[in-house]
Amino acid sequence: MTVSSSSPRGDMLMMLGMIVAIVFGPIILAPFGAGYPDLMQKFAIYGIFAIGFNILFGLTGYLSFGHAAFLGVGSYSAVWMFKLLSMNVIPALILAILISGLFALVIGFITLRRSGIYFAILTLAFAQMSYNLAYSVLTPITNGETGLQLLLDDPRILDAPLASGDLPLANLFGLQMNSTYETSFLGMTLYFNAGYYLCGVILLVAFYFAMRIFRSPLGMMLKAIKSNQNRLNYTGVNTRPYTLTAFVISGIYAGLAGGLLACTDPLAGAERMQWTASGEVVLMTILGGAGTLLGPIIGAGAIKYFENIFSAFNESELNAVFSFLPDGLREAVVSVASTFVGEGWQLTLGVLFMLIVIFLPGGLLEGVRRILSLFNRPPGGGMEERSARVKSAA
Amino acid sequence: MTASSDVAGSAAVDPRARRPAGSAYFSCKDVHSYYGESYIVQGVDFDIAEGEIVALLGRNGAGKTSTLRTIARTDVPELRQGEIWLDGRPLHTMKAYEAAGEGVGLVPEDRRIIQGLTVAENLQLAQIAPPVGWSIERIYELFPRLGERRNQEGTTLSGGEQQMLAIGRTLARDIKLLLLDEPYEGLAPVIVQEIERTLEQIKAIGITTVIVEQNAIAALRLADRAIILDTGRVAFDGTAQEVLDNAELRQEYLAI
Amino acid sequence: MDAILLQILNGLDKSSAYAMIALGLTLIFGTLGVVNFAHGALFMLGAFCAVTVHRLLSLDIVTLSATEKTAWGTPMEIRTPYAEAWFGDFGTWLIDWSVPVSILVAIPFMLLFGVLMERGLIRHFYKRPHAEQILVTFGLAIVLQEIIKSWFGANPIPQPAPEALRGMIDFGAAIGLEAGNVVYPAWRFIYFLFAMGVIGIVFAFLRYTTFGMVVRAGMADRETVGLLGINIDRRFTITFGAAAAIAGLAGVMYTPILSPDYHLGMDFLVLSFVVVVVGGMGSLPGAVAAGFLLGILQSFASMNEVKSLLPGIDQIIIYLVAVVILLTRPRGLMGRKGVMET
Amino acid sequence: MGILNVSSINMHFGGLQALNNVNLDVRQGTVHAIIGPNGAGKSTLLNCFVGRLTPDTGVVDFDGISLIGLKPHEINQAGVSRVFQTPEIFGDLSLLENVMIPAFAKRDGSYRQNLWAPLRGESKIRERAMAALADVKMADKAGMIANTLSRGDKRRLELAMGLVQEPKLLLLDEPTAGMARADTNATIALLKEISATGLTMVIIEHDMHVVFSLAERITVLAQGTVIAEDEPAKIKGHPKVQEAYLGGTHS
Amino acid sequence: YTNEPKGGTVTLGFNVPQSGAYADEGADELRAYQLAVEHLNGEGDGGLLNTFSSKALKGNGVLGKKVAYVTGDTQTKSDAARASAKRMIEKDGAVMVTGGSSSGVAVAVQSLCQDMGVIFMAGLTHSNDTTGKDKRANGFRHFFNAYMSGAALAPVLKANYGTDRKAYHLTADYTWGWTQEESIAASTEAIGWTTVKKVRTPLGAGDFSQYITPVLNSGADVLILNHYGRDMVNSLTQAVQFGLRDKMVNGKKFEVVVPLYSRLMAQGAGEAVKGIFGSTNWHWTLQDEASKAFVKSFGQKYGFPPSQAAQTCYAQALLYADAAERAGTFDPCGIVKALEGFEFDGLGNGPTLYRAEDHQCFKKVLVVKGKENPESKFDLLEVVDEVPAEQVMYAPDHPMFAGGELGTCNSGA
Ligand SMILES: Nc1ncnc2c1ncn2[C@@H]1O[C@H](COP(=O)(O)OP(=O)(O)OP(=O)(O)O)[C@@H](O)[C@H]1O
Ligand SMILES: Nc1ncnc2c1ncn2[C@@H]1O[C@H](COP(=O)(O)OP(=O)(O)OP(=O)(O)O)[C@@H](O)[C@H]1O
Ligand SMILES: [Mg+2]
Ligand SMILES: [Mg+2]
Repeated sequence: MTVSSSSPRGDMLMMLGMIVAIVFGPIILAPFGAGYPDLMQKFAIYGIFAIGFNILFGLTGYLSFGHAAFLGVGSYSAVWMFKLLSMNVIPALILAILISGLFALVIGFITLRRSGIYFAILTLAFAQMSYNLAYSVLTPITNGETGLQLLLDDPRILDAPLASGDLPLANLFGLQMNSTYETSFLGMTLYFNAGYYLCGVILLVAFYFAMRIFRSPLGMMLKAIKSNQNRLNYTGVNTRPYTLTAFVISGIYAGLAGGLLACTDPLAGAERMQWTASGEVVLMTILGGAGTLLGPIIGAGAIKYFENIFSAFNESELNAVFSFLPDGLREAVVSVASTFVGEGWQLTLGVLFMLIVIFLPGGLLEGVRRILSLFNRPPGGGMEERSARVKSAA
Repeated sequence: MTASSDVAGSAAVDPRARRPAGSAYFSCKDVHSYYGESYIVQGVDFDIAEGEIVALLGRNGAGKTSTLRTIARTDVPELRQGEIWLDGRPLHTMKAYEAAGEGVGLVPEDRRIIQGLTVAENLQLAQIAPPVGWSIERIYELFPRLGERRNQEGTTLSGGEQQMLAIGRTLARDIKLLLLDEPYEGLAPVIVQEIERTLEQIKAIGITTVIVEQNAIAALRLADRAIILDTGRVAFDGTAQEVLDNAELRQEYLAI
Repeated sequence: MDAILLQILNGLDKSSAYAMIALGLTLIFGTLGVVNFAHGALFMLGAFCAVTVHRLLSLDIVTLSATEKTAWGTPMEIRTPYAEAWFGDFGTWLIDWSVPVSILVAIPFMLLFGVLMERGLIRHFYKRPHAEQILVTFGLAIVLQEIIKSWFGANPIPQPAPEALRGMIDFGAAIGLEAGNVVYPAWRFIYFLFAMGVIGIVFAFLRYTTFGMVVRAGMADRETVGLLGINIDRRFTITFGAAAAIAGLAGVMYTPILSPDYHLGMDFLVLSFVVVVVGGMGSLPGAVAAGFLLGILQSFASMNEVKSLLPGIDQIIIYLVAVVILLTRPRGLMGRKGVMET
Repeated sequence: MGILNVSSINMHFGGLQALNNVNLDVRQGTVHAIIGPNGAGKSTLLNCFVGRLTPDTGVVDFDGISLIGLKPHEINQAGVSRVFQTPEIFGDLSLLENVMIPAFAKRDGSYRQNLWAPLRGESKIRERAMAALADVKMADKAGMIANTLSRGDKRRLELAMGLVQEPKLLLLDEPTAGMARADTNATIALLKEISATGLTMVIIEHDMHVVFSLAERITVLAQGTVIAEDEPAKIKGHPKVQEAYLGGTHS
Repeated sequence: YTNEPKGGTVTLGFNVPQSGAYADEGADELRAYQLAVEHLNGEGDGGLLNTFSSKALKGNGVLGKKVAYVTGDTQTKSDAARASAKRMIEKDGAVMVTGGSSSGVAVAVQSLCQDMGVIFMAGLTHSNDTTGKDKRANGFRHFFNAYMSGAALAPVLKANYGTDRKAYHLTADYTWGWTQEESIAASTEAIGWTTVKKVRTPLGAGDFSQYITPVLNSGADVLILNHYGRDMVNSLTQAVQFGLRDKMVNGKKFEVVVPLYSRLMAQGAGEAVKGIFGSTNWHWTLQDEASKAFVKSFGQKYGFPPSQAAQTCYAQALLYADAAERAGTFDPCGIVKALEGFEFDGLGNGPTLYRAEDHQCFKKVLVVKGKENPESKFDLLEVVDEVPAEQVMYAPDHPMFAGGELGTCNSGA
């Protein structure tokens, strides 16, 4: 994506596409079995996380292997805000942003002294330290392995006391995050959930921000850092503030995502900070297409879809799916298929990773592009079909 | 290295004896190559006789480097059509290391000194795979500068010193076809003269050479023949003298 | 004093594992420039070579008991290993020594695996961005580990050391301290010696041949090395195979220390990357030194005296040291300039 | 006193004395050439000006400020731009972006103002970048990715990147190496034109045609030592220079 | 209420670890659940429906509805477990979620079920907190806990190792480890032992040797390993490797104790478990009618005996179904009422009480020892003692369990 290849019209279409995709998310996702609130929320939240990560990695090429630390910090901050102040999500998100931003500033300031693999390992080290400490020594703040949760006797200074025995629910000025309007449509149940729409709106804003950054001089500078940092220095640019900005912005995105995780499900666990979680966002970004605007969202969706939907298949469901086959054949098919779903879902994910990189360098978005180019559509349009196709590819 | 003392007018000994009648010592037959989708070398076609020195000229971006690289069988640009023969051997079926084993030696335009290796190691590296040519000591004799700097990391050499190393590295192999991509670039006039003398020596030994050079006059002084490329095609093929005499040609393609 | 000696000894075996894994990894990562997230999985595969050999050696002849029944009513199975049935005492010895014996299987298997992996997959990724290398090798790691899981289950599978080597060595007594205070399991010491041997062989090979130089050169500039007539692809394949074999050997011999399970590789993966980077990219001695440094420091940090001073230090020490080293020495302990800095 | 004042620079690499008590005085608005054999220390000297290397001893004063110890970007901000001997470009960006980046850096260098405004809105910067590309006759290639340029074209791009900054002092390290003769002539003309606007230039070249067409003063370095400094005409006839550098047959 | 079953089926959510260190345990749990579903729906040999003291279940489903189920992978991570449970509740309409193999996950999913208004029947979770400070009205635990382990083990340890012992604890550094350390230390101190040192080890450390060597010279003569799963396998094997069990300290033979045993893990530790004491919730060699019946139907279906995790999960599924049947509704509040204070027998653990105050089951606890001469790879533990429920009973406000509130049942909507 060079400056010259982006057009205001294309961007507008892309934005419009996002809006349509988010508004009609429940309808689009329902046929894939992904149209229930929790997974839709996760799509949006991890989309935000991945977009943010991509601002650092996709633009500057600095590969952080510790971004999960910011996600975790965001979650903890938000839950603490719920516990101490109010169940309203706004203060929780604000604190998540502030604390994760601060955390990113400090860690970025230190780690950005190095580049390449040295930087990656430094960020990994910080995140692993955070994780290990959160798991054990910092238990008073993090509640260790169990994770920080709401308790009946939390102070919640601003909130009115509740009927005894009821745990409070996260809300936006009274609109509860878990309130869902269910309706039936073509035999599918559609869920219109408040938490999802909150995440969706924030995803939109996050996406818009990211797009502005991509199209701004800042974005160009960041790309130049990736291309030839040395040269940039001799061109009169002090690159540190730029990389630090990118780092902090992406840290804030991660913190915001962490905060939203807490808003939709008020529990913050340490494993959110583990290296595997940092690795996951790296994989999401690359899988979707690093350095592109839409890629990371698609990658996040694909991975979460596998984790939640593929792991849920069990033999009895497979038998139902293949019931049209004759018995002997069905058993054979089911036993083959069952190595790839249910407890084998990670195998499928591994295979998917390999296939994508081997055959679609540039990620899933590249695949979408290729398919679109078959139909010869203008780029940027046809968003619903896009995400739909990715789903069917997944 | 064939230590024959035959010089340029090698017609005296018929070099074609070893090859099927009618085919040249070296020939490019309708060579087309691509960088991905961009079509750069668009049907280059020429022959070179054994021991001949050919100057390959043309504007920036004419495809000189691309042609040399195609001959040396580097991965890019990719040869998609055409044949390249050296001394009866089909280079077009080979990979770069196999072509090098057949005696193709390319001195690349950006020198490509290997990072992390000393001067001496850069030279040693050239002698790992056969055929081995000049001894390393002999190269130090030719370029005393390199001898003095033998334990310095190759990439910290000055631009000119790197050029010497790149040429030296190629001479360390026993080559049949020497491809020089802008060998004078960045060299001080004294050194240019030195390298010119070296090339005269190489010419005297009878190594077939293709030289790409912006300094056309210098190249033509050395060369027997000149080929001018323009947008990936041969625009002129004749003796060096013809180019020097033809002001119009020079003006059009070389601006000299 | 005793305690410190003990912890140094204690750091040795773990350090040896780190060092050997890091050695192979740095060949692939620091030399070939491939971010190999499947390296832990190679270690794990090695360990499962030992498991497989043990299983094969103790393959049973199953006969159904006529009288006894299981708790759920089917006839009880009576099992005798083929090895014992066929070879008698030698068979028993073979089963007992199955871990060292499996080295003979692991070397060719891991070499072959490494070669196939390089030819079939890694080769196409030398020129691709690191990110894509991560994705593909991580995918491969998951696939390998899931395959192992579906064959061997998720539980750890114990692999005892040979009976003769299960004892303890009393180092304290050997240097005149009170007997029984500074002791160390024999097998762990053997592991350390084994690691030194492997490391020594690799170093000698690279030192006294031009192989190392060529591979380094090929990493810096494949094309130019090719222009000098060297078939760099073949050397890369060999290097990769060797790295895989080293990881596999480290895994085989480690099984009596740590019962292998399918997740073993992932546990070592991150640490081995840290070790390699702390050692400095492109430096083999660096990787080995860092392996020992971090392993022994980790041992020390777990001492009660240290832990009571700095709670939780044992859990973060490796990362903390990594941060300190990377901040004070830009390229780790012995890194070369320009390797993986962008 | 000139705009660039360099005195008693010493620099060594290991046992090699790369620069030996070098003094240089470049006057405002002139073109000053540095010539000398390969490995004489010319590029090293330039590296000392732009902060890539720090000399062991010596003073580099530019326009009243000392450059020693400043970071590369600070030196550039002070008005010194450099064109590299081996092209250093932003390989995976377009030519236009390659030139816009130095243009931005010039405008503020500081980081504050570049954050947000859409790039498309930056028409002034874009125009300047296009003009610089046009100066080196590459305007038609503005959308190409820099890595796909031929080598000669990369050098011209380098030149454009230096020019667009409109620096006070432009350091040129072999700007015409590898350029076709026609382009070399065009470059000479271009540099002459720019020099006429009062820009100071230091140029390293091995192409004597270029040197003698442009330079108003020439310093000759050999083995890290200044062996001569004078007007072009005198340098040509200087016996030491003849021997160490030009060789017998030239010009 | 949430997810009231509408058609002819009722959906249960089986949320077990399918990846990660406990995958095998999870697989066994899932087998047990599938067996339970068969039995509830009247397929197979009926299993424990025949021995269960409550006769409400008829093998015709529950409340006339056929039992269907959905499965999910907890990955032994709170986040993943909650996501998986949410899917079951939101998308698949599960009225009850059950399973799991670690306390962190149990607590996390339990509180989720409370918030969303479904019933949670915990699987394998041994931390005091699950029914202690993190107890919830919608959650129930059939499995025993750390306190009970301590209470059951202490007399056996006293009988075998005497009253004058010095214990050294190695403890997995997270909530379950801590509660077990606290419980065991308290109960061993009560029989006169002293606690020399309590050392926390990072979860998943792999090699524990650096924590074991200090034990050698610490003066302790008993090592207590508060580890579970892989950690236990590794720390135990390594303790044996370092010759601890051949050591004589203070004139006594050095001993190792593993308070929480599981057969699956004992398999992983191999030889090392021989002669080592611990406690367990249930073991397949028990000879009561219910246990025999369960082993039989499980063994016939799968070819090997069930683990304690399988048994607890099977029991939980039946208990839930029975409660629904007795309450006449799937409404969580109805179920809670039916389970609170429920006394039953015939599920393999003898007479059992689901205590109303904290939703913890009280039943006998098994003290086991690693078998010296196992007959098969499943026959690794021998039951030394079946400690009656009274002996492991504690007051609901016991300090180790204090701090939380049960709250009130939540039926959603
Ligand atoms: N890696 C590449 N990818 C795409 N196009 C390329 C690449 N390298 C060169 N080209 C294009 O190929 C054409 C020929 O380039 P080549 O380097 O062969 O020219 P040349 O004659 O050697 O020029 P010069 O005198 O400047 O070195 C140019 O138009 C250039 O833009
Ligand atoms: N980093 C370094 N380490 C060691 N020696 C160096 C280093 N950089 C340069 N040199 C040596 O210093 C001397 C001066 O190098 P420099 O690049 O300044 O020469 P130059 O005058 O620019 O030559 P050319 O015209 O060939 O580019 C050379 O001999 C070179 O080998
Ligand atoms: Mg060229
Ligand atoms: Mg120079």
